[in-house]
Amino acid sequence: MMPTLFFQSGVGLLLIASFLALVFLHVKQSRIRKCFLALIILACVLFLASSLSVLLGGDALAFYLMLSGLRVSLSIDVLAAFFIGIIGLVGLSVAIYSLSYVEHVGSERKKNFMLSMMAVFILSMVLVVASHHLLGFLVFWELMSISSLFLVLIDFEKEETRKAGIFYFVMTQLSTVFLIFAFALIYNHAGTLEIITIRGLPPFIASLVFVSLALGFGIKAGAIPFHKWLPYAHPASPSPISALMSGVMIKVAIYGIVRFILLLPDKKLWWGILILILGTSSALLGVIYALKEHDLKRLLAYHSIENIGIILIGIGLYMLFSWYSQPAIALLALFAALFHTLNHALFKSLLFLSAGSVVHATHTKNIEKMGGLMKTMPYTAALFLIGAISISALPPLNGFVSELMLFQVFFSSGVIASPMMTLVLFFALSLFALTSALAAACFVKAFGIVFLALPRSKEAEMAKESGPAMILGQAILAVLCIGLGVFSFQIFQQVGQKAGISFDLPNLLLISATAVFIGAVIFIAVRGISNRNVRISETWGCGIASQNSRMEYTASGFSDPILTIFSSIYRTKKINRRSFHDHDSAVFKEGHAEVLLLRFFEEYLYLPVVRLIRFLSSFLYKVQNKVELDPYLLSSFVAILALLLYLGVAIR
Amino acid sequence: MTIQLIDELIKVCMVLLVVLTALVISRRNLISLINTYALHSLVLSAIAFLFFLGEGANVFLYASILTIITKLWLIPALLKRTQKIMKIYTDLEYHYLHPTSSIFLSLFIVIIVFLAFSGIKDDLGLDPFNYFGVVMGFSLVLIGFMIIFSRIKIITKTIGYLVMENGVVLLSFFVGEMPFLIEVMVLMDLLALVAITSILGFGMNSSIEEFHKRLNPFRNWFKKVDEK
Amino acid sequence: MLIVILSVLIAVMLAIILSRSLNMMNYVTVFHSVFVALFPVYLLVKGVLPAVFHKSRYLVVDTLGAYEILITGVIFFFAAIYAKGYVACLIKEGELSKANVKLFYLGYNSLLLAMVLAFSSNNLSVLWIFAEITTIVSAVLIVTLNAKENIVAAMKYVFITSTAMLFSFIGLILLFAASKNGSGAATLNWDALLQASHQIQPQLLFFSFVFIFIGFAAKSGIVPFHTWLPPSHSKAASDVSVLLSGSVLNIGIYAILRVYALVAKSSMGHEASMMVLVFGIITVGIASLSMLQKTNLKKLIAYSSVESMGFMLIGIAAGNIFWVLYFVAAHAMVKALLFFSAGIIHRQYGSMSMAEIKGVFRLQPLAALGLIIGSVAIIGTPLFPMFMPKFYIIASLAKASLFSAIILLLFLLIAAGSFVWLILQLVTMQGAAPEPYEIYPSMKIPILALILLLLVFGAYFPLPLSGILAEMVSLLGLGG
Amino acid sequence: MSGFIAFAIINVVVVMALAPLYISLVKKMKAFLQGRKGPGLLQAYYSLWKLFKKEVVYSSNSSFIMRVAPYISIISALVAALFVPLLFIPDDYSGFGNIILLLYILAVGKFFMALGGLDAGSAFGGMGSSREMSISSMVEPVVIVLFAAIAFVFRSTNLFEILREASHGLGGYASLWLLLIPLVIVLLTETARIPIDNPETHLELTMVHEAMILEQSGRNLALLEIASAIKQLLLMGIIINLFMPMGFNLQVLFPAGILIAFGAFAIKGAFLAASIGVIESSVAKLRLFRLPNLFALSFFLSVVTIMMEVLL
Repeated sequence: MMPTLFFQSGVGLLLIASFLALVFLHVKQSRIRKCFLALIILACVLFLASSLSVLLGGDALAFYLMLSGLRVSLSIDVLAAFFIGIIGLVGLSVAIYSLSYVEHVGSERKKNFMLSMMAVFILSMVLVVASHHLLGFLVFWELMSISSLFLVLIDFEKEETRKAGIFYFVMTQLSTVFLIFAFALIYNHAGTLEIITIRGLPPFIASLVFVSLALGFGIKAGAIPFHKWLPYAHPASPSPISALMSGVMIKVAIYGIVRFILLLPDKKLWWGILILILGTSSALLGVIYALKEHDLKRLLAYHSIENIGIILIGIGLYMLFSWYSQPAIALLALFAALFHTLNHALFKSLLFLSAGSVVHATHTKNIEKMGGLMKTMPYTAALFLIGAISISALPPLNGFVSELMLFQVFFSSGVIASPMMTLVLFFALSLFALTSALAAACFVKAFGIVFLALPRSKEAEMAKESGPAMILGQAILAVLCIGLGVFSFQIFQQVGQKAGISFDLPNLLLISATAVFIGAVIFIAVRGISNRNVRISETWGCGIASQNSRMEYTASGFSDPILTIFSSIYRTKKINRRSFHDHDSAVFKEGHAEVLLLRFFEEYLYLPVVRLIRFLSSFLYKVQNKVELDPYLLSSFVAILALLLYLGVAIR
Repeated sequence: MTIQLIDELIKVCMVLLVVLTALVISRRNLISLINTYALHSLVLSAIAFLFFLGEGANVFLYASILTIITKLWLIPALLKRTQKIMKIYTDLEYHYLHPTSSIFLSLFIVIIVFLAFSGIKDDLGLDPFNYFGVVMGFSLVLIGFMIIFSRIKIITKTIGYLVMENGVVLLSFFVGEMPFLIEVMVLMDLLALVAITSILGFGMNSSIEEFHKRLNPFRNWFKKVDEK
Repeated sequence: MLIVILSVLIAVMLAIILSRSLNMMNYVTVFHSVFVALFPVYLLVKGVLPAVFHKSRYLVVDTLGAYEILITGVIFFFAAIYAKGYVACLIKEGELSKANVKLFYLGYNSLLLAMVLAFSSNNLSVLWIFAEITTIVSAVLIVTLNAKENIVAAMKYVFITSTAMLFSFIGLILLFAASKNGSGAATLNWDALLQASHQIQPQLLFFSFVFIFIGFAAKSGIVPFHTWLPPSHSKAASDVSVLLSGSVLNIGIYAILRVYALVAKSSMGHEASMMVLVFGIITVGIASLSMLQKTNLKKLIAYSSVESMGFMLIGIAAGNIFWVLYFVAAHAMVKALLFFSAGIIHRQYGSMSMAEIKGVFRLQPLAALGLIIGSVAIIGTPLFPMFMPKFYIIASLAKASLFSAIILLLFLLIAAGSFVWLILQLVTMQGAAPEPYEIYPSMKIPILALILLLLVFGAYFPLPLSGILAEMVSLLGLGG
Repeated sequence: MSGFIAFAIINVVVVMALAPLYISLVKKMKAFLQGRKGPGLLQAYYSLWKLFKKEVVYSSNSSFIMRVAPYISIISALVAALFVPLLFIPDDYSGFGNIILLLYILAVGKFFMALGGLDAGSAFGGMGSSREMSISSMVEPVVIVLFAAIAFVFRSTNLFEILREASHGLGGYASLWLLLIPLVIVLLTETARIPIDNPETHLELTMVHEAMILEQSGRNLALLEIASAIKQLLLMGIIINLFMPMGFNLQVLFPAGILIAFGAFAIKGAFLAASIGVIESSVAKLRLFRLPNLFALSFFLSVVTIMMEVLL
């Protein structure tokens, strides 16, 4: 019963923390905030403990919660425990990071409010995952949306934050709408609200449920084309919150997809294809959009889309291979997706946290104004580098392992009986490979421009290394990133024993050890034979005496070749307005030219809907806002006549 | 009197009602409008009385007497008083419909009502005569509605509402008598409604201070006539 | 029992007429509403329902009636407490002349009386008459304010509802005739009709249902008969808006529900539910789109009332009466909270224009909190009482018609968007606003109490309530 | 395990010994075709030695990335060398040989080299890194699909197994010959040769790889040069052992078998290096933005291979 107790006390601690933070909203002492954060940290540790005990011990926890007359059953099985573990881990490091970060957030009220909402946010996510009851799931899901909305709106004074807030809200509610719809269908056909009852659905309904779940969770996860809220909401919120949202919240959506897909009966082939297409397009477009971003946090947000895509690819592959009854490969794909979920949670939180340190130090999010931070912020730089290596899927870090697993799944698509499908999978494979290569390119850019060479602005020059708590928070994640990568072989041996499958993974520990050994030998050898003189000198600049930051390669310059190659994806619109002094357009007066990047999905998917709604609403406003009485009466007169006609026709 | 004769008389009365309604649609002078309404109600009470003669149910007699008291005397008096206070004599403008188009629309209304009610004719057990009455009653309701939204002045609108109400009463005669208590309460309601619309109508045409002076206490309304 | 009640009522009216001080009138009103609120509680606890008042069975309080009376009593009680401070504010600002206060309280108490009587009417025509009377009295309450627009608004209210109500009366006449043709005994007593409903010609039943629906739909602001609602609810004093939105609107839905219960089991039941559904969806759609025009705070809340009414219709059509009834209570509470808070905002800024509401947290923190909690609650956020009825009703609707469920969800999303916009506006708009307006404590009490109630009912669904709701459903014969 | 250690030592030694040789050989071949005499075959060794003996110059802007990049590069190349059996296949190779891992180990080196290019803050380095990463991301899908095709044909993702299978001759795998062209294109790309890049020039418009390592000097430059030479040799080794397995993995007694294999490999390598020289001399460098066409060609051929395998 200890794990259950751990979990429950974690929930209790978070409730207390959020309540106290709300009560002491005006308190100025930073000590009390430390206490709140200590509560959150403790709760996260408890969650981790309970999750680990389930993962290692294997016994699912089950208990329940009374919620406005509902008996919401909570159950922590292995899947839930895995996600709770992720939440606990990221929550822990984010909370540690916040120990010093929170002091930089605006006014006292904002600081305390942020902590309170953070506690609610973590709590709601844990409960969503634990909830084994559809309504409970929905309740906590909404709680998660609302608390994260508040967190996005922390800096509400800024116009863009408000825009981000409303956008985020609409999208997240749209996702809830689809979930409600799906759950309502399940409830109708199964009769009860336990999640497990989903098994009894008739085929058509199952497909409908699947589509609306895919839409609902897809929106929340930020899969393209429903991704637009992500690049708005992430930059707007404080960095620890971005880390939580990107590292954990969108993973909760992934949890939803996995949970329900595992349960849904009568899986169709096209479900898997749909998820695969969603995943591939998100992965590729996400990274391509990320390449052109120069807002550091938005760049990371687009990478979240990319990684969600990768996770979805894994899930799609799982569905495809299990449809073709290849359970071993399917399971490998599922494990790859789940492992990537964990990995992405770790490295993306790490990246967001270090980006937060950077943004805090330089007071800008624009990477074109950064540079040279390696010297002023060495620890942050090193941590960001670890994150960057991990997200670029380079061995021996964890990001590589999960992508490797996916590659292996792709490579074994020859076993599928349908040749067409095999070809499709190979095509998807090539796109996937492109994605991971582009991600590496993008992070070379991000790391290189932000941390290397000369500072590009005064602020970047004055940047200071962040406090020990912030470093510690990131360091936990960084160590995990390395550990999960290097020890992946050993970990998956254990997992494989439990799950009853074997993973054909290379032993990265052995390889890293070899690499270290070779490195040592090389180092000694080079020192032995080479000239040890070192000279520090100016960078060669074709003879220009002193180098300045204007001569450096910029981020736009760096990504330009790739942008040119993919220019068909980035649509641009050229605006050229000119006015003249005379009628014959001969004497030029003034002009305005600009090249706009068309946001494809915004332009063709979101805005038309918004425009339509706005048109309807203003039309209705005009119609309904008359001073006189008569138009109103006329409307009811017409309605009554119509009803009469209906009666005349209907009743015979 | 024989049943046939009574039926014939009722038919005559109904024709009269139609004519009077057409007059209400097209009248512009408020005084004559109110008078036309009074006549309209008189014909209605006559029909009630004829029903009493034909079927012998006392409810019809009471209804007839009540109609005369309230609609021939009380309500027109109230309306005239309002009209005097507000110093409005004509209602010239129309919204959406002009008298001619109103008449055509009325025809259309009658057809639609005829169509709509044909489905329940047998269920209600109506013979053609009663059915005609029901259709006429309902059409009167709709025509009254039409008057409300096509005329501008509040008094005209009120009269339109009263015409509607007359239509309802007419319809109820042909369908079957309501309990008397209900009829009385409906009439009380009608009175209150006319009073309130008159007061509101006054409010729309005067300043707020004057309006509130009249609004409170109520009795002032019936005492003073504005001398301005 | 009838005598006790009548004597209390007469005493109340007399006391109001005779009293000279404002406070006295207010105390009498508070007493009256407490009495009304306790009356159904007494009936429920005693278990004497249905309570028959006369052998004609014109007035019978059954569980449904008692439930509605309870809601009415509670809302009027809060409004009465609020009125003490609010009326004083209005007089101070010169928006209400002192001479009209008596009229205001008289109207207030008559409205309460008419409401109670309407909800205790077993006879449908009696219900019709009391519903009419509530219209007239509400119109008087609306025009007590010193503003010309109020007269126009009241005028719209009176004309649109009364004309529509005449069609209801025609429907009642037809129903009366139908009951005579069907079962032999002509009656408009609802319980008798329900028992005889299977003998009545279904076409005729449906026919009269359609007409009765028109009137009561207008009464509760169903599109296209809703046009009076936004102006009159937004122009009325906030206190009155609470009564209109939280309580008077319920009459329409209540009557529709009763008559729907008659027709639902007949062979025309499907047509009836389809018609109700269509009206419901149109209502929700138009209302939610209208809410997007972000100009006037009270208009927004008023349109949200229209939307909620439409939602109740949808619930009725979907056959989930249990949760519709719960929704009625939840909606009353939330709407009261919103309008109370809006009243304070109105005092502070002297306008309801959303662009002028700046720095509200500094000036009126309680009102801002009330508005935010109200908005969060009304869009159906979990852990607030509107969530569960919304979910279950949508679930039932999805069972009946998938397509309309999707449409409905999208409309609800739009409606929610407007409220979130409101919240954002409240939270974010900062400005050099005037000094905080001094708010009487009596205006704060209802807001605090309602916030507390919402939180309690959101987290806790009392089991006895479930029994009562189930009893009402079986009373209507609309269960499962 | 001891078998593998022996393999590792032998492989690394062979790689270190032969890699610079083929660099010179290609240069020699190109010089020959241009009618020049060209440098001697040992010139690459001399140059490296000289570099080791020169002092290192760091830019004052640079950070430790600049200092570690060469080491990481050489380490990644040497670890990769353990993945590609050149002379024989050991009995126990557990944990090594995964072709995807091989690719990504090489990518680590590239990643750090690109960062090193940005580190000094010079425009050349930035340009080089940018182009290098663009090209490598373009070529990545090609390589992966190419490797997938190979893996698909041989039903394995382990290079040791693949090469063992291939050492029996390609008789059963006719479709594999299609992959020769993509493999050569990848080889040219990864070793920064014409038509993708020009290793000879320091002309800013055309250089890619050289621009990236422009700021490196002394022993660091030497390490980078060795690393890229090793990379070239490894890719050549894959091509050689896949398509020309004669003499590879002989099951003969220890020293003799190895020596024969070494001899065979050296000759085949020389042949391939000469061919690279011929190719480099006979085509013109492509514009950067024309490269996707070239990669599309090799992508197409890989896909055709897979199609043939799947459909036939």
